[in-house]
Amino acid sequence: MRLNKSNPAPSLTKAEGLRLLHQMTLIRRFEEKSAEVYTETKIRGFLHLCVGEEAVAVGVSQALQEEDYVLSTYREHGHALARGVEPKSIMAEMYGRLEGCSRGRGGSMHLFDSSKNFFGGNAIVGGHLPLSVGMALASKKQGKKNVTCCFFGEGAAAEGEFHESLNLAALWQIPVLFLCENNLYAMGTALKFTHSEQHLEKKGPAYGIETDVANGMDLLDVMTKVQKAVAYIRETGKPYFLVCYTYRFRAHSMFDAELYREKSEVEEWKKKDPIPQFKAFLLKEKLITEKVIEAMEAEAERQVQEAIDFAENGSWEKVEELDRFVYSEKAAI
Amino acid sequence: MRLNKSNPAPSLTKAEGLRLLHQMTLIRRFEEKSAEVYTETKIRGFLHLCVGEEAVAVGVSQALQEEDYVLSTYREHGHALARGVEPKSIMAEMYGRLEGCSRGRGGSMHLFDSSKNFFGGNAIVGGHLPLSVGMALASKKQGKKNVTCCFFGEGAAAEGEFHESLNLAALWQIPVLFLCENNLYAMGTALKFTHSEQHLEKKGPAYGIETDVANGMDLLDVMTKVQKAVAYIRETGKPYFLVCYTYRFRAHSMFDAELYREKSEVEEWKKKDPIPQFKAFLLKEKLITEKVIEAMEAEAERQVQEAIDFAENGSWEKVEELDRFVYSEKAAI
Amino acid sequence: MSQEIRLTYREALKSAIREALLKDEKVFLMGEDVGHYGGAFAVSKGLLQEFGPDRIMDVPLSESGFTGAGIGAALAGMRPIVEIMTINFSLLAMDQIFNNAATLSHMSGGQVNVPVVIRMGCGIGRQLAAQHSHSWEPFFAHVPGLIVLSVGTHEDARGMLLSALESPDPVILFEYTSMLNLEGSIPGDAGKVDIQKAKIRREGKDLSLITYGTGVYKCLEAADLLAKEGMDVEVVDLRVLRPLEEDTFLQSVAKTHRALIVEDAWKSVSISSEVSSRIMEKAFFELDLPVERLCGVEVPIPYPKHLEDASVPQVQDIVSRVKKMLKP
Amino acid sequence: MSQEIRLTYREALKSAIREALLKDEKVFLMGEDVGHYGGAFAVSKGLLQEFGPDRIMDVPLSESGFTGAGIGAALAGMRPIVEIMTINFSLLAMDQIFNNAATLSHMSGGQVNVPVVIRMGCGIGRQLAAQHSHSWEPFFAHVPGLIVLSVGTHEDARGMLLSALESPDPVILFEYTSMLNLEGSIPGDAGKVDIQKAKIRREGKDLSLITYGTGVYKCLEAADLLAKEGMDVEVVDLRVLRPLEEDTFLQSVAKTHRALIVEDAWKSVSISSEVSSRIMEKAFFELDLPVERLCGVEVPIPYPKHLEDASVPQVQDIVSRVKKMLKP
Ligand SMILES: Cc1ncc(C[n+]2csc(CCOP(=O)(O)OP(=O)(O)O)c2C)c(N)n1
Ligand SMILES: Cc1ncc(C[n+]2csc(CCOP(=O)(O)OP(=O)(O)O)c2C)c(N)n1
Ligand SMILES: [Mg+2]
Ligand SMILES: [Mg+2]
Repeated sequence: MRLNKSNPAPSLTKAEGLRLLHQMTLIRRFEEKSAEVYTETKIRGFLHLCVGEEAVAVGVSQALQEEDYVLSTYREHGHALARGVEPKSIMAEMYGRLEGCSRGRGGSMHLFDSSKNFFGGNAIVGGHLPLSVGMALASKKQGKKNVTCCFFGEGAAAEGEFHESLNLAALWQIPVLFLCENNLYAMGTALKFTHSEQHLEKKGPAYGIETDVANGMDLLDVMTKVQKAVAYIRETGKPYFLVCYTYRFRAHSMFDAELYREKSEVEEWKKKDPIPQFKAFLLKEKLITEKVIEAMEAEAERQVQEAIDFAENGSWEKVEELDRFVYSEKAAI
Repeated sequence: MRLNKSNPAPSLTKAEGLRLLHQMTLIRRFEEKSAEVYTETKIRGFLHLCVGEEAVAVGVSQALQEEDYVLSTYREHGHALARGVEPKSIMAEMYGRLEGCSRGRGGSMHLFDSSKNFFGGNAIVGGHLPLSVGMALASKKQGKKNVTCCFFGEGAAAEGEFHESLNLAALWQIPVLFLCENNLYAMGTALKFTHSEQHLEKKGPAYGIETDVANGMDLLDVMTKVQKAVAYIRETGKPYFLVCYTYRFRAHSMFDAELYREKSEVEEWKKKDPIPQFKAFLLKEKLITEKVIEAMEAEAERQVQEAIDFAENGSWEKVEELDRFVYSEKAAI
Repeated sequence: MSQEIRLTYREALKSAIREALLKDEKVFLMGEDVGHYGGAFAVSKGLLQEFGPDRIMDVPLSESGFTGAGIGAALAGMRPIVEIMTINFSLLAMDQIFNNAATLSHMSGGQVNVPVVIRMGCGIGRQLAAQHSHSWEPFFAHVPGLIVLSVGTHEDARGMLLSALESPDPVILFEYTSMLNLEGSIPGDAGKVDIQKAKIRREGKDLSLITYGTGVYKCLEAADLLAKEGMDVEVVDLRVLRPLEEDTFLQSVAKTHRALIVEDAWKSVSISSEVSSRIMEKAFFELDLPVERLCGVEVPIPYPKHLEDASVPQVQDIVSRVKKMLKP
Repeated sequence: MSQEIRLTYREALKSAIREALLKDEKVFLMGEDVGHYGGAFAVSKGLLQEFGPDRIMDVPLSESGFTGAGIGAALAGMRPIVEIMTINFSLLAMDQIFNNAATLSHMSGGQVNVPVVIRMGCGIGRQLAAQHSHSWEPFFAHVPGLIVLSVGTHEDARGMLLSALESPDPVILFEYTSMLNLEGSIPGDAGKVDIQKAKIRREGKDLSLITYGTGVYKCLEAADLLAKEGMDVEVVDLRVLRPLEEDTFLQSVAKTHRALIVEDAWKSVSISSEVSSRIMEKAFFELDLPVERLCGVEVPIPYPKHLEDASVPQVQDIVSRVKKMLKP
């Protein structure tokens, strides 16, 4: 993918366009399937879906490289998939199987894959922001050139950890991307009840942090803004705050009656669904054909089914192993 | 005291000028004496003096009324004295005597006087900010018209509680004055190591909070700015953030070798000492005479000595009473 | 005594909140999602509509801030009920609860008091994994200045909040989310309960099962099973974890001469450690057997059902352990 | 074994930090006022000048933020020593320590580990009043995933940090500020110590004094006084509060048949509760007397010296209690 200088939107090849659409589609199908098997009680606990927010996960990931670190929340299937964590190992994790990426011990909220530098799956709102600061600090100390990308919601930005983390990152001048997915709700609490200043992008400058806003329903806009952000971080070694405006189409979790918003509001946002939007763009630009789309969708479907089969056939950790990993099995260092 | 509309500086009567100078002088003498008796081990534990910062304590208090609430830090002798807490009862508290304002149980860091609506003396940095928000919230709910004034240092503004408290206060539109005494150091950590954005006044707007700055070494400027702030709060019921730039002339506490700043820096700031400055102003404006000053200083001296005598002759809580007040002795409500 | 009514634990909790709001206009409920969402666990569903946003306050994610605000409002004469969505998030508010709520009265020489009630959803068993399955009751039980209550029955779900709201001191109220849908019977006119004493939930003579929270119904169930096999165990519900009331369990042990303490929390430095050491100190010569403890396995709770189940005492574990103790 | 040297507890702590910094460039120290101020208690004085600001990092007041950053840096391969100025402020970092440091290894199925060392100044006795005199060791000792060490002697002040830095898991290190100026003797080549076992600090046959932290020297002093009166007590320094090593104290009790546990922390739900209940469970039939506990009075610590002294066990209190136990 190249950034077209005169036009801020990235210009895509056919292969890139397909890959991006495929990623978003895979996430969507993967999550819809998860919800389905949840109702069959194959997945339990909390399940938070990002349906509607796929453009952020996919858009951000394009600018990241293998050695970059990624940390996320409990709503992280999309981030993990876009990061390249295997659908099979994620689904097995949600099934609680030994073959899951966290050996089944974490479940939906705690996807970890250190081979992909994907560090959770963190379920205390705001709790991973300080971790991301520490990881970026380590990179600086080690002379590594990688970026740490920390996803969190607009609700998390009200926690004290947001304030402390942004301040530390700016003081220490470390390469971290604070990626706020502003989907307008923290569970059932609307942005206006969460933040006295609803333009979250006004918060970055209060720490002297470079800040920008992206339309999280528009893959190309996310890609452009993240590209810019990551380029800035790599060049200066300094933090960056990027707010992506987005929306979740589904409930907060599987326990949510959605009393706090109007159906019509959801319907309005669905019109901005990033997947059909991007599909239309590719078709218009003749970067894709209906036939290719069909094949890609079938492939996504197949991958999801493969993940389900893998999870279904997974094994259980032995009860005798219950207390493993309380302390590390790595040798003393 | 009247606010002169065309000129932002308040115009003072002789009596007012004397009273203000007396308050600052009393605080100064009281603290110097405290340090003295501390070296005689009559006072123990931590002792944090505000020498150099008197104009803030005195200036702020002028705008407050009896029914307003005041909360402060461990560096609160000045705030307590300016609030009208008896010098005797403060000194006795620091001596640990039963006659102290907190029955001797709190010591220097925990001066409480509910008859003056003075709610500590709080020693966890930033920990009283949420309390102040709650007190102001109560006032709003009760339809009271009082203001809650919360003093804290610039170091405290780095804590998550600062962020959460300002956000809550702005969301709830409650009458609280966040009064930041920016004395450039948090213990031995200079402002530049504490805040990535050293202009703390840039933080208020990030919460949509009305914000201003005062010269904390200039009593008249503090009075003007606080007057304005409190008028705004009383009128709108909304919070306000006021940063007073000031300096402590003495060590952070009695355990501080002051390795972190140059003597010359301290000397520079001493030239801005608010007490001689205000004295000179009063003399220049012919609002006071040397003779009146002399008498006032003698009176301050006498008050301090009276406080010492009172404390020296105070009594000790009986050891058998050790576990009183763990639970309230007030009847169930 | 009026007729028994049947209701869920959730309904009992909710009816108490509602009654408190109706009775005293100084009472208000604040917490994340207590309003528009209807409460994370639907305990406060409908209350926003009934009482309006000044009495049912949704707050931003800022546990330290809003818990501290609740404490401050209590200082200034209000009667706040603060809901911390679950005990897992209470760590973020620990400083406010321990350094402020618990100390202000003492530190001020008795000038101020802090009549705040802080409710938290507790317990494990819903496959929420390590960060959402903590049982941190022991922390709160350690700290003087707090009154710490554990809601183990429908009776207490109905009554403890009402009693807590009469205390001049800060009360921590543990509610157990796994019990919310559980039906139970209480008298139709049930109301306030004694919040100073433990309670014998079942009389027995062979052994004392001492527990609290979700342990209560588990122990009662175990006791029923044991009864069928001729073992007659007594079930003591501690209820008040601080100040821990010891007379009730000491008397029980003096009668049965054997005790097993059952708790979901991790074993080390727990409520059961305290109960065991009190028995050591004050009923040692009554004991026919050493006191035993059946607690949570010391592991961050894993997600899969079979491992989660293995992490905390189940009814069958209680039965087996009691049998082993009674028939060595 | 090399010659003994005399040094203060502070010097011992400092020399360990210095050695660690010299030995491993992944090690760095971060905390409030560790640099320019010279350390709140002068433990790190001069280190900024020697090692520079990248190794000795002053941080803003933001306990949750910088402790979490230390955990994150450990995740990413560094070897941070985080200093939380005093244990009183650790409540603000509890979420990071308990929900992150202690759970990440388990939650990720063993993929990551958190080699961070978190040091805190602890203890009471300097008239700092309620908010600055907490003894919250019991909280940390409750939480699996952590290694929790209490520095009760000069030997451990020198060695525990060095050993902690070899652990792949998060270590909490409690240092006692009232002991900083205390002189003691250690071998000139003293270094790492065993951080898995408790230690008998004095042999005796009549009674076991089990303690940790500031209790160690207090108990040794009491033992000396008791020896003069013909009572021969053994002093067990627990040292490792989690995972609590029990063999040492169980063996001691098996020898002396009597135990008194001494602790500054409040009594309920404390380390001594745990020790007492372990003895109940595993050495009951060895006991000639019920185990007793001498702990902090359950009160937010008051400022005046006479009340503060009355709040925690003093040497004389230990002596009297032992006498009462031995000569009933
Ligand atoms: C500290 C903490 N408080 C409360 C919760 C319960 N909770 C889980 S998700 C959530 C809302 C978070 O909203 P936001 O940060 O906007 O992320 P989103 O879910 O919208 O992606 C809440 C309140 C939690 N997990 N952690
Ligand atoms: C939460 C917390 N962390 C650390 C401390 C130790 N400490 C006491 S005062 C202080 C500096 C505070 O600086 P600032 O807020 O600027 O107030 P100042 O002392 O300058 O008036 C520190 C670090 C504390 N009391 N509370
Ligand atoms: Mg959101
Ligand atoms: Mg300061």
